Amino acid sequence: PAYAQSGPVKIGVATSLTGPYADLGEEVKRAVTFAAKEAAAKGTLKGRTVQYEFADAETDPEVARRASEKLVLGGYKLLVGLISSAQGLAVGGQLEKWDALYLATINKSNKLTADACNTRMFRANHSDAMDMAVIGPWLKSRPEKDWVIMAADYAWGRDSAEEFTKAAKVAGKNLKASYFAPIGTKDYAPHIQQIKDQKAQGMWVAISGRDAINFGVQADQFGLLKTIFPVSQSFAVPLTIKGMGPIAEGIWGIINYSDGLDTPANKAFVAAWKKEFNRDPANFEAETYVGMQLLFAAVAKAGSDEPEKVAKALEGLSLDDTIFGKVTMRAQDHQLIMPNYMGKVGKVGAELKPVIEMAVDGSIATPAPDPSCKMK
Amino acid sequence: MNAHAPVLAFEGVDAFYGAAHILHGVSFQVRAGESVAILGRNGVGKTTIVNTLLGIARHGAGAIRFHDRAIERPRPYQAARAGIGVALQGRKLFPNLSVRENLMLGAASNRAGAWTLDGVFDLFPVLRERAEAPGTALSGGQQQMLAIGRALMANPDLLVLDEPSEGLAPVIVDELAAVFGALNAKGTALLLIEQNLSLVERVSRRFAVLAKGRVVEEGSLDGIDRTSLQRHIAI
Amino acid sequence: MLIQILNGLVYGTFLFAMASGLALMFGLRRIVNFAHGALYMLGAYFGYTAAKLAGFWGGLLVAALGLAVLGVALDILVFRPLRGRDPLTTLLVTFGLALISEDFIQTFWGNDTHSFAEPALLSGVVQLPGTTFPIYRLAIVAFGILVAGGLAFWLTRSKVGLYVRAASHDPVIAAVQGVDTDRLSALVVGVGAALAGMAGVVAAPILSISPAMAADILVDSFIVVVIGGLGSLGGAFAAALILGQINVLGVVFLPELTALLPFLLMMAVLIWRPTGLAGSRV
Amino acid sequence: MNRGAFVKGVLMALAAMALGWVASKTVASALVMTLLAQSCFYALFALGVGLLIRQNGMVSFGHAAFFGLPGYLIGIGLKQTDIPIELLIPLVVLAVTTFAFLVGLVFVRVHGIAFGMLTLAIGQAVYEASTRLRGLTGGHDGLTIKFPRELFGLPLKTFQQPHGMFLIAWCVLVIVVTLVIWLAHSRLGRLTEAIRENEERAGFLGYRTLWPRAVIFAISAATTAAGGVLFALYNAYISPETVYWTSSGSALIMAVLGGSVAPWGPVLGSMVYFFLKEALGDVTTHWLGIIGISLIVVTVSFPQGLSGLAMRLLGLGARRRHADS
Amino acid sequence: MPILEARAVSKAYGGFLALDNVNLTVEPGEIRALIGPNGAGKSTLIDVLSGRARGHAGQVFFQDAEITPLAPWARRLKGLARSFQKTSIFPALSVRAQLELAARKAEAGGDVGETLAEFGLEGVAERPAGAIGYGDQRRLDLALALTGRPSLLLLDEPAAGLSFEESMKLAKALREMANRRGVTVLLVEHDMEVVFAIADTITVLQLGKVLAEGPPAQVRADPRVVQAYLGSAA
Ligand SMILES: Nc1ncnc2c1ncn2[C@@H]1O[C@H](COP(=O)(O)OP(=O)(O)OP(=O)(O)O)[C@@H](O)[C@H]1O
Ligand SMILES: Nc1ncnc2c1ncn2[C@@H]1O[C@H](COP(=O)(O)OP(=O)(O)OP(=O)(O)O)[C@@H](O)[C@H]1O
Ligand SMILES: [Mg+2]
Ligand SMILES: [Mg+2]
Repeated sequence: PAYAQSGPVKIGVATSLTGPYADLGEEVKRAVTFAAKEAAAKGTLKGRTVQYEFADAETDPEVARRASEKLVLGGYKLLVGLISSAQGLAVGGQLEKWDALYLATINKSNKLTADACNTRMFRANHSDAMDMAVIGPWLKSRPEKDWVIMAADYAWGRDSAEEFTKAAKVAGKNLKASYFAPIGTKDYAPHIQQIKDQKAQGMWVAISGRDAINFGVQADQFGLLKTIFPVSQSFAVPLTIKGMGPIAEGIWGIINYSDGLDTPANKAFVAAWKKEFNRDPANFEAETYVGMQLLFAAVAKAGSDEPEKVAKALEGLSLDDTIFGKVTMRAQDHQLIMPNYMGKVGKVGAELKPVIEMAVDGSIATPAPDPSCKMK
Repeated sequence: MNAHAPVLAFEGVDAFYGAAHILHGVSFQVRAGESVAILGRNGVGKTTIVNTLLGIARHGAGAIRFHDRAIERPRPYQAARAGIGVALQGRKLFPNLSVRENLMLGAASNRAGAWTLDGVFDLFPVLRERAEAPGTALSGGQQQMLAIGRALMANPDLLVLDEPSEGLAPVIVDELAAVFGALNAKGTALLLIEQNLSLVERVSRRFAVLAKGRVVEEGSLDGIDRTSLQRHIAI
Repeated sequence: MLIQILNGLVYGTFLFAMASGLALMFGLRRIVNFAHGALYMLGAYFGYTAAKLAGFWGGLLVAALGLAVLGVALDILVFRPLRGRDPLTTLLVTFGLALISEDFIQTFWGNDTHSFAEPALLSGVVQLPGTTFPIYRLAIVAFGILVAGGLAFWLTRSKVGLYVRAASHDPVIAAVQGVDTDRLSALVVGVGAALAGMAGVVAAPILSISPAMAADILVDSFIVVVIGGLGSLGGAFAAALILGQINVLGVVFLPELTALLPFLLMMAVLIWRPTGLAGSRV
Repeated sequence: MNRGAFVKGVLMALAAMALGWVASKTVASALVMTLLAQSCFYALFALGVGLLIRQNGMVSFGHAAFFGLPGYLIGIGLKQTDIPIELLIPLVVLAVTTFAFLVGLVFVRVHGIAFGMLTLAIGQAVYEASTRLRGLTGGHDGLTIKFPRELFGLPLKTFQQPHGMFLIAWCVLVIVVTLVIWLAHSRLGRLTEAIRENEERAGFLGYRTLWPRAVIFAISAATTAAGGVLFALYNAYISPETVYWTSSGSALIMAVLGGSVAPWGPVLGSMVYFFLKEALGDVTTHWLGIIGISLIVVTVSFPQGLSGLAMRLLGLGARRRHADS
Repeated sequence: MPILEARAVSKAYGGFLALDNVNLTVEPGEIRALIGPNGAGKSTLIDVLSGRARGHAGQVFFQDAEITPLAPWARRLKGLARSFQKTSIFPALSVRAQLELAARKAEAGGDVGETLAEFGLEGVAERPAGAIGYGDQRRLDLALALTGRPSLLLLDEPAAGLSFEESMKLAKALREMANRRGVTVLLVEHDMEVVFAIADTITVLQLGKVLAEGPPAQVRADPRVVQAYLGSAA
């Protein structure tokens, strides 16, 4: 276009540099720097360089809002990196006022692409609804009859439990009981004891982060993991697997990404990543990386880094050969259509990793847009 | 023990609370087996003498000698271990300790001697009766007995008593006079700060009058009558 | 249900082990130690690193010794100079120390969550009527009771205990009686810190370790100590056991309220007895 | 307080407001303005906490409840009722104040750290409610407050742009600080100070000791709630983290940093803390440790807090007259 | 008609009966001394009369109205004030500020400057009360009770810790108040010089019971009182 800009494309990375989510913040940092470097090398941005600035969003939505505002006022109007969905939502409401854009790569709450959706907010990672979409087909194939649910007692845990309950009904399973434990629960013994008493064969676990590790370790000490078949939403992800150690082996779960994905793009990505960081990419790293690719592609397509134009360009944007294969940013609700997976923790070489056992195509894995999303 | 060696000597001592200069060149001596009374109106600095000795008030110029050794930077527990037993003004008991424990604490300086728990209980039988009660569930006078008893438990060479008769029934004051006399006789030095002159007369032989932080009068109590003593103090 | 009562006992004794150091320090120094969680965390990390070389028991020993040294230093360098200052000052200073140690941990051990295996000797389960129970949890009960018994014996039967209680009320007057309160408080803060550190290691096989663990236990420790009556170890023990049972009962019967139950119990106790269960004497 | 002092106070307040107006006109940077505006919210928050410390000698670990409740109540009120916002805001502040007063009547019987824990319990109860009543509060996702386009005759934008909000928040802050100073010199102020020192004796002098303390608790909650209202207006969003205990903790730090020598101490403390943290967050991820060190250095070297230091530097020496006799 | 009356008052601490069915009647304008061995229950009686002690049996009347259920502040507003054996002041407030506070609730206003002068506290008026000497604190305690001339004063060992001269000054001041303003005084005191100098009537308590009551000369001569309490001070 005539007024094609020059100068660097400015990306504001508001993420958790300190506090309990700082490990995820590290992942964001790695993914953003990696993607930027790659884009520069490949010339994705047609000669423009990428400049990114970090700001600490801690764990608090209010701090996230403040950090993002600061980035925006400093000219970094393309935002990425927030960890909790609440942070994403807090920032989402301000985007228009700030004339900024936010691309979520970690926030999973359906709300972002449902009633809170807006023209300036996009999601390039798997939403909770996408995770749950995998469960139904998979559950039918399982022999276990009696199930229990163990979930974290907050929005995500409750939603996950609800979805699982529905899926179990459809699959003709018998759900014996649901247990909820507050975030930060230290002693899961009373829950574990109750689960044992139910004598179910399968257990749906919707606990994340440190709580997941504690629950896993304690359940193992009580011998629970030997007598029940545990499946999880984000209970067995690389971070928690590392924390739990050998007991994680054999736990089933939804897998948003695995470094074993059999696409050419992924093989190249994993190799380059290992070379750069001397470790395997984790799920949020991969998703953030894809998100950054999309963002850069949109800037290139718009020929501008003005948020409004980039947002327009993002709508309906498809990338053909990402590590997930073909992905498309759905215009109706700004959710990226991508495949999702199911599998279990297994040994790959000497290492424990989620290993994909079942892949669900993006068309099935990405449920239809939520009717409550009205773009404005 | 040499009856004439001073157990405690203040030599031109200045003392402060923060920046407030309270004692100005205070000097006096207490010998073994002797009781010296410090007299004076309220607020002249009597208690400050005790606090300086213990290191609670800041010690400026001058020297404090105990058993002929200068105490440079007095620390409360060192004073106690060196043989100074104190019954503080206002009693300062431990409400969270029983009467018995309050007394046992008095023995924390680990000095052997004649005073034991039983000895104190014999002196103040009411304390034995209420031995397991918290230290402050006692009447005011009983608390005073406990404070004195606690100071005795240290088996001190020098017993410092800051207004020990405060709040005590006259009969008990009579008993105290006898006890202090007996202590003196056994060689314990006594520094007695008192408003109750009848007790002073019965216990001490020498006195020093303090006014505005200075010793303004010193002398023997022999042959001084009550009114002239009162006049000395009132200056 | 009996098993659940046992679970409550495990949690209760664990709470006590965690909070005992706090009660002890408050008892002697009247210090509201916001760095208590940090001591617990440092103990866990020291232990974690040492355990890689010397096993669980080595880790426990290193944590105890390391924290004891740290505690003594804390007393000499921080608490002693602040003696006589507004309690809010110490509160803030200890809070500052907590922030610093969190940063320290993040810098040297990173943000990851680690787990810490129980010693082989105590791993596995015992068969109880109708179910199995992890041996390690019984060991926690033993540890909690050992700490409680040891402290009770120390504080009520030994002279040091008497001195501690006296100095807790008024250090200057205690010193006048011949108690070297400086050494005493260094000792007590050292012991308190060592207990916190050991608790960190003992808890680690159940609660993974991470830089957030300090904040996690801080509030719980304060609840235990406040319900018990500040500075009272007996009260803290009773409070911890009650909280342990309440936790189990809550999970089983009132799952909606489990997170609030400790607070509700605390409110009830404090409104009934403003100084806590054993508080009348302080 | 005599008339001269009263007039002087009013004049100083007016001057301070004028200063704020000039600042909002001359400082172009939106970044500076937004930070200033936000620091005003926290200044009000900390002012409430500091007031409680100064007058009642009570340390609250749960004031975040009073900071966050207004946002929730306004958000819910706007969604569920037709009460106009101009009425809703005062109603909400009144509700929070009344709630604090009633709670205070029970809580102020408890002293020291135990009182702090009771307030913590209230704070956590509000936190739990905000996460559990998802229908009303949005749970962990937070609540977006849908303000009408116009409030108090001003466009909503005025409240949500840095420059506009700064001026509003600054004026509110100045007014509240003036009131707090006036309170400290009022009868109630002097009485509660005495009760703080020796509650029993105050009773024997003929004073009831319970309700004055509860009134102070309520006033302190109202002060904090004023900050909460501004916070809600500016952000149009509130989440449970705002009422979490760590938020109370930060306010307490601000209040103590500022010191209680002067009633306005917490304002200074919060501004310094807020800007220090902002500045550090930019240069290092070690801000935690640096804040910790600064906290220690300041509290240890300035026993009377930053306000004590400021008064010393300004030669105001409030407590000097005690020292020289 | 008595200004103060205690009817069959008993008070127990745990299992220990500190007051055992005590009856006491005080006439307006008199100075009544309450003496007795340590632990006899004198302070406890003052506590019951002033409303500090709770959970006792019996009734207390003041100016013909029953005040048993009233809290201390309500009694003070009726004109019943007290001082404390263990000084009870406001350590961080200046001496002047706390006297002002006392004056504000006092029925007769009470001029703070006058009070300061009367109790020799001018020199320390601006200092926080925690940093003045013990004797000053005792006088401040007394001044807090006396501010505004309440109609009944309950004084728990007001002369304790005062020098002889000060004690006598205090005795004189009390006598004057009783004579000129009709203030009634009930005082507990171990300083017999003060007691015998000013008391109109003396009540002797022992082990929570009234042992003797009467004019000073009579009490002084009572062999039971001498044996239990007075000793050489008789
Ligand atoms: N809080 C308490 N708990 C238990 N016992 C108490 C308490 N207060 C006082 N007592 C006991 O009650 C009795 C009466 O005490 P009280 O203080 O009334 O005596 P008193 O006559 O004032 O004595 P004194 O002249 O020594 O002050 C004493 O034996 C005392 O030990
Ligand atoms: N902690 C303190 N800080 C500052 N000044 C003090 C302090 N304690 C006492 N003073 C002052 O020091 C002076 C001497 O006090 P001190 O207590 O030594 O007097 P005293 O002779 O013992 O009087 P009393 O007979 O009343 O006990 C007094 O003027 C008093 O106001
Ligand atoms: Mg004195
Ligand atoms: Mg008495």
